[in-house]
Amino acid sequence: MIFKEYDPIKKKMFQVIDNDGKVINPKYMPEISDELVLKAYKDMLFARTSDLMILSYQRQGRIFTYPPNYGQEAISGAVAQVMRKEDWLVPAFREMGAYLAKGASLKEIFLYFMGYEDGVNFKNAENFLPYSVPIASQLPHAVGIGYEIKYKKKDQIVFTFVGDGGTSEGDFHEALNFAGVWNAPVIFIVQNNQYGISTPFKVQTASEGIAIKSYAYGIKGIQVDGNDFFAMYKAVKESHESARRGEGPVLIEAITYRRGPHTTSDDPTKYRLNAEEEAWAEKDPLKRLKAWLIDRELYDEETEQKLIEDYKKEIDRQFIEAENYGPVPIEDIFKYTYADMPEDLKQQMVEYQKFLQWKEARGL
Amino acid sequence: MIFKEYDPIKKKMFQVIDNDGKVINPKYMPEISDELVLKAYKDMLFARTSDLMILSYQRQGRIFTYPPNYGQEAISGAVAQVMRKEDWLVPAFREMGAYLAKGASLKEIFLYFMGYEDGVNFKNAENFLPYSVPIASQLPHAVGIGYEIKYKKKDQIVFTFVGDGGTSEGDFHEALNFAGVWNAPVIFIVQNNQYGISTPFKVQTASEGIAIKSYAYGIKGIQVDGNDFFAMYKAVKESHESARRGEGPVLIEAITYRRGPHTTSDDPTKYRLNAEEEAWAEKDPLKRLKAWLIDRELYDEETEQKLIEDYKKEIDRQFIEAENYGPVPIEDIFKYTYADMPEDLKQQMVEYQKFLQWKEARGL
Amino acid sequence: MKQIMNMVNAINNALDIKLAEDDRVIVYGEDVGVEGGVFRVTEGLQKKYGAERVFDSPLAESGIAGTAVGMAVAGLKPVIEMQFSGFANPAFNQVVSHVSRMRNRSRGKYSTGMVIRMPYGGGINALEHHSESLEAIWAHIPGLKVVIPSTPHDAKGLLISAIESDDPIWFMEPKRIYRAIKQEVETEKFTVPIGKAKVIQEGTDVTIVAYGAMIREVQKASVLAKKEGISVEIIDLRTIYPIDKETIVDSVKKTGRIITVHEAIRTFGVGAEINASITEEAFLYLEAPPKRVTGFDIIVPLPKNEPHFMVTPEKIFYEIVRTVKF
Amino acid sequence: MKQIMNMVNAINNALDIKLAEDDRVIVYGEDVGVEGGVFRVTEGLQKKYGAERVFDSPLAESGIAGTAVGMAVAGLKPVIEMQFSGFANPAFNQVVSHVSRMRNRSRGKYSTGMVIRMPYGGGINALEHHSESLEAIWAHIPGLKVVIPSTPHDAKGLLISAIESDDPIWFMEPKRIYRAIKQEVETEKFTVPIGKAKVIQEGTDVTIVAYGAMIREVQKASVLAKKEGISVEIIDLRTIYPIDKETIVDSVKKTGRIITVHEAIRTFGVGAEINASITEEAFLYLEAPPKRVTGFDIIVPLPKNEPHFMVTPEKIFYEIVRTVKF
Ligand SMILES: Cc1ncc(C[n+]2csc(CCOP(=O)(O)OP(=O)(O)O)c2C)c(N)n1
Ligand SMILES: Cc1ncc(C[n+]2csc(CCOP(=O)(O)OP(=O)(O)O)c2C)c(N)n1
Ligand SMILES: [Mg+2]
Ligand SMILES: [Mg+2]
Repeated sequence: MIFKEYDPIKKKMFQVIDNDGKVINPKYMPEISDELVLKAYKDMLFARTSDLMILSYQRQGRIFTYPPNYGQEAISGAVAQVMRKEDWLVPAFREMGAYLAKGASLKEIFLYFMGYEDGVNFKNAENFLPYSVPIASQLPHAVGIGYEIKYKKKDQIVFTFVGDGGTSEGDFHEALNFAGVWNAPVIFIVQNNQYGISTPFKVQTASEGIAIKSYAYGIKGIQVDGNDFFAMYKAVKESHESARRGEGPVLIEAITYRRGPHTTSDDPTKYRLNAEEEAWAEKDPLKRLKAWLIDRELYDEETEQKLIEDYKKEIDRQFIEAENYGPVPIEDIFKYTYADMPEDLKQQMVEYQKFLQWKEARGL
Repeated sequence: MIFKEYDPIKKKMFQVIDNDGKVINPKYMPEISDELVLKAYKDMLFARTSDLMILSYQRQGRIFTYPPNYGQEAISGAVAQVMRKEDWLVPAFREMGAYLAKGASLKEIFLYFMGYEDGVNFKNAENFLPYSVPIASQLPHAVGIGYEIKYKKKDQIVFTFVGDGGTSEGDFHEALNFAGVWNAPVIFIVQNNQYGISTPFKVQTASEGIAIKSYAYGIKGIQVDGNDFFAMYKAVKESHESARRGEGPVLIEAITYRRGPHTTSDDPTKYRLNAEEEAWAEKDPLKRLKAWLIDRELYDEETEQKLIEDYKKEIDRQFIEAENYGPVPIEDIFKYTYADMPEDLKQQMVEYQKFLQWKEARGL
Repeated sequence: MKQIMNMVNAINNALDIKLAEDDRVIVYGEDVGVEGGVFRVTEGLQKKYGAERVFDSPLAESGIAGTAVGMAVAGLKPVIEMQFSGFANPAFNQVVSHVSRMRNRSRGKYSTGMVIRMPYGGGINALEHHSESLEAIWAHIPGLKVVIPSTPHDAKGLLISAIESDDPIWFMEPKRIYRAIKQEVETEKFTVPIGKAKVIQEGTDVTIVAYGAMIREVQKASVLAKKEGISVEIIDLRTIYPIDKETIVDSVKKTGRIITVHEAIRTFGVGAEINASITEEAFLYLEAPPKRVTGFDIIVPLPKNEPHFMVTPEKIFYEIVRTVKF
Repeated sequence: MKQIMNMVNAINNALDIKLAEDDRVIVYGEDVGVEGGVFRVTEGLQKKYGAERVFDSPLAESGIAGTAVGMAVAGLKPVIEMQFSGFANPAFNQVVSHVSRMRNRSRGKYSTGMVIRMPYGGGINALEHHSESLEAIWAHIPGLKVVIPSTPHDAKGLLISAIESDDPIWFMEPKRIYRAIKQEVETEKFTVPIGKAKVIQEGTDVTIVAYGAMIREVQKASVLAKKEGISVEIIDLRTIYPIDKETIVDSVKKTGRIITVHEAIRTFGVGAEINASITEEAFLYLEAPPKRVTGFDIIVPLPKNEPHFMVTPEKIFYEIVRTVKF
């Protein structure tokens, strides 16, 4: 239904609540229990609190480069409430809420950004690929999984993420095009956060947004206010149902803003203005959903402070667990390169052990 | 004007004449002199006659793999009448009429397909790149040239070609996207001849044709009957003017049909039906334009037979010239790899000469 | 039962066997379905196994390789075709960044066991980009194994091993001998192990390591050498990575001399690695410097001048003589 | 006039000089404009030369390289940046099929003189794909030259040579020493020739060939060796292709031993080519097998385990001892 009314050709962004949390589009207010909304808000708050904590760990030199989600939490927050255990998640790297929903632990997330491969071998998360760093290259994987789902006639859907910058890559095109031809059950979520590192969206493409690109692939597309939890939830939910009905892929463009730096090594003041950041602060997804909750008397400041305190403790606990993970065996750097390890590589491992002994013996 | 009326979203193909050469869209009949139409027809006839001759040379083993243009001649035929000496041509490999218009000789074309690199060092053709074999990879080159044109404020336009299959490649996407962002004066002509080798168009994409993909890049697009010379001429002419006015790139989808094999090594009966081929024969571009010419008493069968005879002689003359091109110096295989040839490579050349002497001395 | 097969038949037969016995096997690529591939390698398979398992893809190599990553991760066994090795280039990022790394990245949780097969090499009067031999590049990518058969028998046995491997296999088919060599091949299933070279001719004076279409040229060169009283040992490498160094070292310890032969360009080619590692391991046995007979460091010429580029029996013989007389 | 510069300053200075003197020079890539690059190498250049000459591109490496082909053919001098060498992979097809071949294809009519620069290598605690060293792959492509500086001075001189070259130059910057090495560098224009190695330390017992960030490690290893009475000759390769064999051969004729050191993985790496070709040319001078100290044949580990992968002075010293005692 929303796909017709919000056909990208009409250049209308799908919104349900305004910046103050007032419902401005009641017709499309999703049917969702108060409990679920509250849970979603808490998920988003947890993600945000984690992000803030990580920034401070990073400043203390306790974790390496990390890409914060700050300002974009409603997108993963919405996916988190729709995605099922059996669905696949093919991530980029800025969707913490979705990872947690899929079963990743915060500790694992920390481990990865502390420099442990173990951090993406998510122990309790099925059907969840590791983060993908080469921009947009994960999208064809999602389509291949979609093919398998159709071939094996399974009731599964693939969620995959990419940024606005990522839509410029050839792999974005090839993935969406294959998905269209194969009618694969894949939901492509573009987090259009207005920047690819320092590069503003207008440098990425001359098209009117990303949703319209669905026309190039003959698939459904919709532009959504990515900072509006209800709109995102509704769009993801309908996409999920549509894909389950066999109606093929959907391209969701979630309009949002990366309120923080690109990663912990980035300094946005180099390339954007305060005024812009402040304008987007008005549209902050947590702020808006919180206003809605408070308005309905489901939530208050006091609860929030309490939650944040609890979250901080929990986050710190997991962080310290990760910090104490300890060394992994040297074999680990060798043994996952191949299923069937070549002789040569075994030899290199043995040689390295010999060298280490020699080094120790020499006191070097 | 046509770009508005034939906005791809409307799913209307731009046509001027019908299958019998009758003008069905007088409003958009281009202003073009009878002489120019006649010249265009002759260009197309020359290209077709060459193609047919090449097929027979190929059967005689006198030339290697060659991709015929049979059935697609109106597209290059139209470009040929609009493209200026100063404009650039960035080809794929199935646009003979455009090559000849740019100043390539048939002899050079033959040389290439006889296996001489010299065949793409077109002596009398400025601003014309060699054929590009890796599908769609030439498109970004056109955009880079477009950038230079803008940067140097020149009055030039770039014509570039690709097939329907080529639109699936990532480079198609990246090129059109860059062109949109840079507002580069590039005319992208997609020869949608319904097949990429044996693969039918519906396997390439689920979109409604190719022209609609212009929406993904915020550029002008139009779907044209590629077998209708007048429609193609009008579309190319307006695109050229639009690009010269600084209005940026245009995507022209020319609907056509590859009436012959993919290349001389291909056998289309493996993958398509006679009935389909016959239906497209009705829409043949030469047949249609000829009907128009005959109707206006500008042309007749007798003239045609006479022309074909003359063309055949000319073609054969050039073919034999190419056949007698003779060997090129061995140095040629070495000397163009680098502007500044590495010592090592010089050494390899010297060694090879030594080997050849040894071989001769040994009578091997 | 045995049957006369060329390499095209043998590969088709291997695919047929695996498609029949394992429903996870999926074959796709440009024109592999209805047409059965531009070299007819997959002919008849779509008819037999349906368009869900054997089919044409859009013309996009990165997409082909990238979707195969997804299929493999989800549990299928994609066997994809790159129409020519020169057109595998657009898939480079997918292969380097994902095909070869997913197992390592996920600490073994996800595997990308798949086969990427393609015709490669020169000598067939082809257009530009249709004649390259880029095996050294793919062999330099950790996580990938690279296989090149030289006979119908090996092509079948190696391809079956490749499909059954949990590692991604880059499977290069020397198209120049697609139909040129015929051989009796077992029609039942059999495998040839990946990572094992084969001494295909014993000799005492010099070891020649080669693979693919070069084997035939080396055999001809060894006939020329024999007339001069030079005895050549020939090793068919069969797997480019991992290299079966043991077999080569054993041979060189016997002959004291080694020449590596490949059609690919010389510098940073396979010959460099073979010769360097054999020198490391058999230094004291070497009676002459390890040599290479290879293509020049240039772009493969178009057909008129391609013969200059190609490695011929005479070129190999020339180097044999020089090495033995060193 | 001289000024203290690190490699980032030196490269910026080289770009500045060429932008100022040649209006055909165009600098672009991801985030190189407003931000001045993620490593700040192009900082200040957009302000100075305008957004038509120094600018951000869409996030698409094939498009960046492919448009540069067009610019070069039309007469410009593009100097493009790949944000990290691991992200040059999507440009592979453009580089192999066009950047390196347009001159040959057009028989010299069109040239694609351009510079493709990028940070590369490990040791900076980076995410996956940010630490690779793929120079051997690019060096195997006919038509391309590959340059790797090891000092601010060389980076500046080589980059200016690269921009002035009519050949396309793959310019790899060892990011680990972007700011770690400071040096007095002439602020005026000067060049360092492409294709020439440099003996940066004379010695008698063993020749070590290295480049980029490894030079520093080799120097440290040579100090350890010196304590044991081993005299090391160090050659900074500077250009990976074409290799300056003459300089290396001359050195090996003197020392009788060679070790090639690189951070990249071993198999089919640069060390294979160096050692193989030196063995060909200086066989009778060799007193020990040419050896390699390199990364393992694995995917570069994430930061926690990356130190195991990295080539250290101790690893080099270990091999020096073994080689000298052979
Ligand atoms: C192929 C590739 N090129 C370049 C990079 C370096 N890089 C990392 S993130 C990034 C920007 C991504 O922008 P976008 O897709 O909008 O996602 P966002 O970071 O805004 O979430 C770039 C250029 C990369 N990781 N992969
Ligand atoms: C990158 C790449 N992949 C595959 C090929 C092999 N190939 C040559 S032509 C062709 C089909 C091209 O189809 P289309 O783009 O529709 O052009 P047409 O041949 O119909 O003019 C293919 C797959 C190639 N040349 N380049
Ligand atoms: Mg972004
Ligand atoms: Mg076509």
